[in-house]
Amino acid sequence: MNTLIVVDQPPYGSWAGREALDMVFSLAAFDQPSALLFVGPGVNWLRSNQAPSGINQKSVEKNLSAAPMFGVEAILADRSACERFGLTEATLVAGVTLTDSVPDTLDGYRHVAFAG
Amino acid sequence: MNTLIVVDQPPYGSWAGREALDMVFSLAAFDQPSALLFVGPGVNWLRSNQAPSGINQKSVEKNLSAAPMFGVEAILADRSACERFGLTEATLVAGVTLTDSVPDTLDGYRHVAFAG
Amino acid sequence: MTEITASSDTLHIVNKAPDHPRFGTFLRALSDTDSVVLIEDAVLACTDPSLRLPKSCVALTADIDARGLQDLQPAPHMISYGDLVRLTEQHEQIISW
Amino acid sequence: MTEITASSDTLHIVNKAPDHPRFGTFLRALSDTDSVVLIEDAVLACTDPSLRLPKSCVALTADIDARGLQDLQPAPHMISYGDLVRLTEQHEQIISW
Amino acid sequence: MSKAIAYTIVITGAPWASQAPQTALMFAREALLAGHRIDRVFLYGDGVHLASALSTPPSDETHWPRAWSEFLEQQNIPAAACIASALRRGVIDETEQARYELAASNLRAPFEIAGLGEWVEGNLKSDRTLYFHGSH
Amino acid sequence: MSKAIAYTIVITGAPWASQAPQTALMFAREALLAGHRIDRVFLYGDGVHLASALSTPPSDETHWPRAWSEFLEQQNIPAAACIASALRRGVIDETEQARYELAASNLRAPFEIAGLGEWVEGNLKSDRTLYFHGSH
Repeated sequence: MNTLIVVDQPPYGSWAGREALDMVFSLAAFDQPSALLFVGPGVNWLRSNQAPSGINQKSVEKNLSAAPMFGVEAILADRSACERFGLTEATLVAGVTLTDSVPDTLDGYRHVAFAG
Repeated sequence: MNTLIVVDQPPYGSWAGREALDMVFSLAAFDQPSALLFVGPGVNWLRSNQAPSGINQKSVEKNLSAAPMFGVEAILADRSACERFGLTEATLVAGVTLTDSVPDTLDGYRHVAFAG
Repeated sequence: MTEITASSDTLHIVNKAPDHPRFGTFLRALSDTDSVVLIEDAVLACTDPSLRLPKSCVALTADIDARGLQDLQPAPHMISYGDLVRLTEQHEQIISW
Repeated sequence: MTEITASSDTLHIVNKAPDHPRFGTFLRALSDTDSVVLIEDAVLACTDPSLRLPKSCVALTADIDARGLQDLQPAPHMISYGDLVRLTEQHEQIISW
Repeated sequence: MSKAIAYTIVITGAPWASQAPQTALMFAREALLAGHRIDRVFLYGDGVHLASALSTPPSDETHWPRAWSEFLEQQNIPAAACIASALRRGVIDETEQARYELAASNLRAPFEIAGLGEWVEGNLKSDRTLYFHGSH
Repeated sequence: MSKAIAYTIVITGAPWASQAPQTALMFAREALLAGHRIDRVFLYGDGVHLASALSTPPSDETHWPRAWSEFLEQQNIPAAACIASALRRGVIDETEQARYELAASNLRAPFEIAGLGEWVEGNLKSDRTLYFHGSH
């Protein structure tokens, strides 16, 4: 039963993205096939060189890079949203697969959920 | 020191509009000049015939109609937002003044605040 | 509401106001044959005929009434909470936006 | 940041992401001579040159860095929390969006 | 009627900040009336505030935490608040109170504190997992 | 430096749902460093969760309620949570615990419970009222 967790909130301003990550790691821990999809301003989670020490938060870059190792099958991102926020191959974290069709991506999963 | 409290959240889905009303009533209770401005989906607070018993909430229509009596100086609404949500003279609650320029309206107040 | 036949298409349950960014994401994710239920703030979408909502789109009566949209023209198709349960029976894939 | 002269214009402090409806309301409420500080999620507006932000618009360094926008071109004008305090000294009317 | 269906219900919106607990309760009542089963209710993110034992709305407003508690107890439905969400947001049971040496606990019965594993198990066991989010 | 300014700070965003308590604290510290005064801090709406005595984030995360408490106590700044917002959301002091016969209280010192009149007074007394909202 494959599950897609969708993140559409930008990083640091709210906790929704972190809580989405916890969901997908939890699925992976119980050996459930799962993937992450970043859309809208949510794609900003995927920018490299995040340095949140000035706002006293932890970066999620490390957690994201560990996702494949923990069994998360894919980190997907909406290409048009990446373009809108100026995210290029040079500024995206490693391991992200861009999708050209959000509807097609959603169709590939039995469960689709947001963290909030 | 006149204060404008702005409501941009639609009714019933969140508490922000009710908490904005509490703010303006509180100003009025302390004899501070104050007014309410509804913008964006917030204008939907101003539709007549709200019947929220089916969602177990109380209507704010009565509170709004009592606002002038309590000393709230004006209930303002962005005309373009009203048009967008299909609010006409026939469906607006009584006592609303439409504004054609939100910037001009904001300029008229020393304090401008949202409830959240 | 009349009887609904079983469907392998997606049921979208939308609770965000039409100007919320997630409402836009929902619209882009919609396929022609999907079913849509507007609940909570999303029923305000019924006031805007320019939104490209499918003809089969329905809205929760309790949320329509709460917001004073009972007499809207054209009238939205309205359903009860019980009808919403029946729609979730009929759809295996459900997305809550 | 260089010294700011006293101003009777409005200081807008914006913390919403650029696709948040309130960001649009803020843009419509903006007068030519107003000052703007982008904080929190609003610093993402610096990635979109098509947004009509005034030239004097500044962004909080800590929020820019957190989101990995240090090397953005064109580089936004950046300020510290201390600079933000100075801006609030200089403006009597402040709107937090 | 079609065959009975088992639901897991996830609530991520807080009372008095969203309509999620209200819509979810209306849905849950109708689901049982239609002959279906609710395997469990899981509170996540801001939704954990629904499990506060200290919420005290004005007496003329619906008391959503109490209404949910009564429904869960009457129907004997297990309900849990996610431990990570709940600890951050100050929703604490007696075990966590002892562990972290806090001055009080405030979890409303019959809600329990549990990990995301409860949610994963719900996804696997139930025919449908339904989410009720905040409006933001 | 220009003349000292007195601020009222209003926080409407909750910790772990928004950045508002963090930005507000950074601002408040810098304002004092610049020689200004903070007359009071007022928590409104979801912002009242900042006054929870039971918030327990992981030990490697900033504890915003504790950081705010320590700052307020060190600087002797009065701070209040709006009574209507706080009661609905389950943030309760001992007085309200007794009045409503609740099992516990969970208000973190030095926060107090007060009416919106505190906010109105802040507007009148301070040179500036600054709002720190949630991101939603």
